[in-house]
Amino acid sequence: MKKVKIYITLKQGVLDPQGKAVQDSLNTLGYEDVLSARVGKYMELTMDDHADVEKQVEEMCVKLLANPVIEDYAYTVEEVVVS
Amino acid sequence: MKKVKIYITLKQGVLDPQGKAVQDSLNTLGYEDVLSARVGKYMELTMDDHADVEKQVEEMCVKLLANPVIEDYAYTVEEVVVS
Amino acid sequence: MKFAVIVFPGSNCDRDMYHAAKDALGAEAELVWYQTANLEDYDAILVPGGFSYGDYLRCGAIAATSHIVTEIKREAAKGKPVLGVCNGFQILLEAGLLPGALLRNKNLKFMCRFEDLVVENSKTMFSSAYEEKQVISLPIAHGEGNYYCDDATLKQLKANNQIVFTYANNPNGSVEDIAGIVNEEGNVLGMMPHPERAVESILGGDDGLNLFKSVLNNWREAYVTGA
Amino acid sequence: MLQAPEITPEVVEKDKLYRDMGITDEEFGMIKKILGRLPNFTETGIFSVMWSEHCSYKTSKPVLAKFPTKAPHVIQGPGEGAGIIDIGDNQAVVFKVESHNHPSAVEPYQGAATGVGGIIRDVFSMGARPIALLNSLRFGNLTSGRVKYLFEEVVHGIAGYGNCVGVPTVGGEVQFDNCYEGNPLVNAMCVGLIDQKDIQKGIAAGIGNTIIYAGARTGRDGIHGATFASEDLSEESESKRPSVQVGDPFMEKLLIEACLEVIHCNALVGIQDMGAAGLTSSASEMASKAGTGMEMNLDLIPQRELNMTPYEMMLSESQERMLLCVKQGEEQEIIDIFEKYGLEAVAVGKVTDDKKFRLLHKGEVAADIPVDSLAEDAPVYHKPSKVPGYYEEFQAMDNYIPDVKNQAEALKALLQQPTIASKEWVYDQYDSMVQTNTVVTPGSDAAVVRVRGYDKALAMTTDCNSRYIYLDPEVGGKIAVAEAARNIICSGARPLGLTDGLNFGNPDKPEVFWQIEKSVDGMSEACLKLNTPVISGNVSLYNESGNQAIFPTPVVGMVGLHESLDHITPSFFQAEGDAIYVIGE
Ligand SMILES: Nc1ncnc2c1ncn2[C@@H]1O[C@H](COP(=O)(O)OP(=O)(O)O)[C@@H](O)[C@H]1O
Repeated sequence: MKKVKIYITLKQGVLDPQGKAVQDSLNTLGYEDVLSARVGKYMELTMDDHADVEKQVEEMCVKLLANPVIEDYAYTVEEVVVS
Repeated sequence: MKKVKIYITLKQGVLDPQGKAVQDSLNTLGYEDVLSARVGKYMELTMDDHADVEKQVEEMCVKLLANPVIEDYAYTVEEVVVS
Repeated sequence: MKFAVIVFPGSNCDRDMYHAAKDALGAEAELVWYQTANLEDYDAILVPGGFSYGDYLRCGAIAATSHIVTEIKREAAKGKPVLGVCNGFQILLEAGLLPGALLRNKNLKFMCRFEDLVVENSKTMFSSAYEEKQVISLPIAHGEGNYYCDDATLKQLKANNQIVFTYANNPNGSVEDIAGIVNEEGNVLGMMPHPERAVESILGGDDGLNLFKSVLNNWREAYVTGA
Repeated sequence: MLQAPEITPEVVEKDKLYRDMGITDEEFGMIKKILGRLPNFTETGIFSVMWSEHCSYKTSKPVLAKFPTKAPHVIQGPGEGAGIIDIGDNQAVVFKVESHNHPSAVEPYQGAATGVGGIIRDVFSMGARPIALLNSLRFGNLTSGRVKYLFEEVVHGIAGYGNCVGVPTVGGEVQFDNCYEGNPLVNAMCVGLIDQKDIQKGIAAGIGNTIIYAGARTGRDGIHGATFASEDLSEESESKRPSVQVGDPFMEKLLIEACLEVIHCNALVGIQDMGAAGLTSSASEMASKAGTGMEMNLDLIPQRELNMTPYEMMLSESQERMLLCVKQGEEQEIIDIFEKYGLEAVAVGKVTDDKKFRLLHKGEVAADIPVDSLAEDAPVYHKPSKVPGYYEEFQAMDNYIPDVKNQAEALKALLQQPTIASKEWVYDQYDSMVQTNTVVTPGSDAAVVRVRGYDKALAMTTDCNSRYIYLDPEVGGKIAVAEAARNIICSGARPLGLTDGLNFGNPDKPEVFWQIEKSVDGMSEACLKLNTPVISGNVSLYNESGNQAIFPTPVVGMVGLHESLDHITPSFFQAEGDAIYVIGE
C-alpha cells in the first residue's frame, strides 16, 4: 500500500483572502513576526500498490484535485509500513 | 526569514465528508486503487527570524490555526534561502 | 421551446429554475437527473445553483467530471443556450466551458441579499430583453463568488465583449466587478446572481424574468417561422 | 470504558460503572428487576441513554403534561418526530424546535450544524418537505474572545448546513447576556409542508417486516451524546467526549430527496430518524409505539470504523441516518431509491412479536430487553420545587420608573445593545430565499413563506425574552407566547400553534424546577387563551456552567396561516406620508 500526500496551494499572484485573514488574526494575537500566510489544502490518499501510482497521482491532480487556473500542486508517494 | 509549513488534519475517527466525496469521485473516474482520502489544510507562513519561532508556531496552532477538538496538526520550520 | 434543468446530487435551486422557466416564463421545462444519457431533446440547458457534491474539494469541481457535463459540452458546441447560475456557473468554469475561476468572497462570508447589477452587454441571447447599461436588481446567495482570471483572459473577455453583467457595488471582490460572462460564441452564460429568484414581484422583484425571455425570444426568432 | 467485551455484568454492578453513564443506584435496581438478571455492559449503556432526560423526559414529563395540545386543527400533537397542523386543501404544516446547546459549547460550528441537520430530519421523517428554518440563539456578552468565537462559529455552522441542504433560514433571534457565557443556547426550528395523505409515522409494525438502515455509516462519534446533553458543562465534559459529531449536509440533502420519494412507496410501513441515542432510540421507539418487538443483527450495520463494539454502535450519534420499517419481500424497491441517490440502504433486522429489543452480534445475543421498559415505561420523577429567594425579593420591591433625561441619547444607547441592534450580520449569511417562496425575509416580525400554487402563506417566528421569565416565570411565559402571537398577527396571519424549546438549569435544584413549572403554567394559560396548542417541543436541562444557571429560556416557535397572499404585511414603513398609529395600552 502507498500513502500519497498532496499539497495544493494557490498560485503566486492569486489573491488569498483566507490567508490574509489568518495573517491578520495572528498579528492581532501578538504574533507580529508573521509576515504572510497562505492557506491551501493537504490531502492524504491511501492507494493499493500499482505500477503506475505516480502517473495516476499526477493525472488525478490535473483532472480533479487541483484547478490549474488558480492552483499549484505537489505530492509525495510513500510506502506504507505495516507493523 | 523562516518558512513555516503547517499541516492540519482531521483526528482519527472524525467524519470527513469531504474526503469521502473526493474518494468516491476518484473511484468513479476510474482510479479504483484509491482506498481512502482525507482532506485537511496546508498553510505556509513567512516569519521574521526570532529565537522562539518553534514555540510561537506551536502556540499559534493551538490558539488559532487548528481546532483541537477535531483536528491534529504538524509543522516544519525551514530557513528561507535568499538567492 | 423545452428547457432542461440539470439536477446534480446536491443541486438545490433546481426546482426554482424549473418554476422560473415553466411558471413564470411559460415554457416547457423538465428536471433532468445527472445520470441521464443525453440532452438532445432539449433546446436549452439550465445548470442551477446549490451545493453539488456538497461543494466539497472546490465548488463545482466534482460535478464537472460527470458524464452529463460531456453532454452539455456537446450541446453547447451545437450552439444551444446553456445558462449556469451560481453553483452552475462554478460547474461551467470547472468544466472549462467558461474561462476563469471563482474564489471565496473577499470577506470570507456567505452573502444572501439583492444586489444591483449593470447590464454591460445587451446583445447576447441571454440579455437582449434588457437595455444596455440598464441597472437591474437580482439576489445573490454565495460564499465563493469572487470571480478571478489572469490579465490575458481579462483582456480577451473585454475585447470580445464577453462581460454581460457587473455589480454596481462589488460585494465579493470579483475582478472588474464581474458578475456574469459568456463564452466567445455567446451561447454559454455563467453568472453568480440568481435570475430565477427574481421572476415574481411578490418575492421582491422580477428583473430576472427578462433573462429567460431573451432566451425564449431568440430561440423563436431562430427556429419558429413567422415569429 | 468503550471496550465492552471484557467487562462482565458482575463488574458493571460491583464497580458501579453504570454511574459513569448517568444511571443511579435505584435505577440500576429497577433494571435488574425488569430483566430478572444483571444487565451486561451494552444493555446498561442502552438503558442509560434511553432513561436520560434527553430521551425519556423523566423529570419534565409531569410538567409537559400541562400543555394544551389539542384543537380541531391539530393532526399530530407531541409524541412523533414533529407536530402537524391542518392548513386546508388537504395540506398540513409540520414543525418542531430542537436544542443543541451542549455540542455547540464544545465545538460551535459542528454543534450548530448538526443541530440544524437533526431538526430537519425530524421534519422530513414525517414525510414533509422542509420549507423553512429558524433559530433561537443565546450567548454571553460580546466582550470576550471566546464568546465572539462561539457566536461567529455557531452562525457559520447554521449557515453552512442550512444553505447547503437548500432549506431557507428565514428567521430567528439572538440575545446576549452574561448568564449564557459558559453555556450558550442553540435552538433550531424546522417547518415542513405536507399533503395529508403522505403523513408517516415512526412505527415498526407487521410481524416479520424488515428493518432497513439508510444513510451515513455508523462511527464512534458522539457516543453518550444524550447523557452528555443531560449534564452540566464541566471541564470534564470535554475529555468525556470520545469524538465530536461532524455533519454532512450533502448527505442530508440526498436523504431528504430519497426519503420524500420513498414515502410514496406502498412498501413503506414506518420511518424515523436516528437522533439522540441514535440506533437505540429510533429502533426501540419504533417497536414500542407499534406494540411489537425488534431483532437486529449488528454485523449488518454499515460501519465507518473497524472493530466497533455493540455498545459503540448502539450509542453512536453519527448524523444523517434513518431507520425504516418495510414490508417483507418488498425491500428492493426502497433500496433502489436510496441507491439512485448514492446512499447505502441495508436490511438489518425484523419486526418480532415478543415485545423484546434483541441485538445479535457475531453470533451472540448482545442485548435482550423488554422494549417498553426503554421507551414508554422509563422512570418518571416528580422533583421538589421551591420558590427562589430572588423572586420573593423582587416581588417585594417597588416598581422602578427610569428617569430618562435625554430621550434621544437613551434611544441611541439602547439601539447599540447587541441584543436590540440589527441582526443583519447574522442573517445575511443565511440563504433565506432558496426554494423561491420567501415573501418576507429575515428582519421583519415574522417571516412569511408562501405555499406555492395556493392563495395562502405561512408566518413563523421564534421568541423568548428570558429576562422577563427570570423575573417572573409565569408572567414571562405568558409574555413569550403572546409576543410570538403578536408577531404572527402583525404579519397578517392567524396563529395556528406552537413548538417549545424548554432550556433550563439543573432541575435537581428545587428553585430551577419551580422556574420550569411556573413558566409552563404561564405559557399554557396563554396558549389556551390564544387557541395555539403546543404540538411539539424539546427539553434541554442542566444548562449550567461553574454552578451558574442560565436564565430560564423557554423558546416559543410559532406558526400562523395567511388565508390570502393579500393579507401579508411587512413590519417596515412602506411609503412617505403614510399615517402611523399606536394601538393597545
Ligand atoms: N417541551 C415540549 N413540549 C411539548 N412536547 C415536547 C416537548 N419536548 C419534547 N416534546 C415531545 O416529545 C417527543 C419526543 O421528543 P424528542 O425526543 O425531542 O424527539 P426526537 O425523538 O425526534 O428527538 C416529541 O414528539 C416532542 O414533540
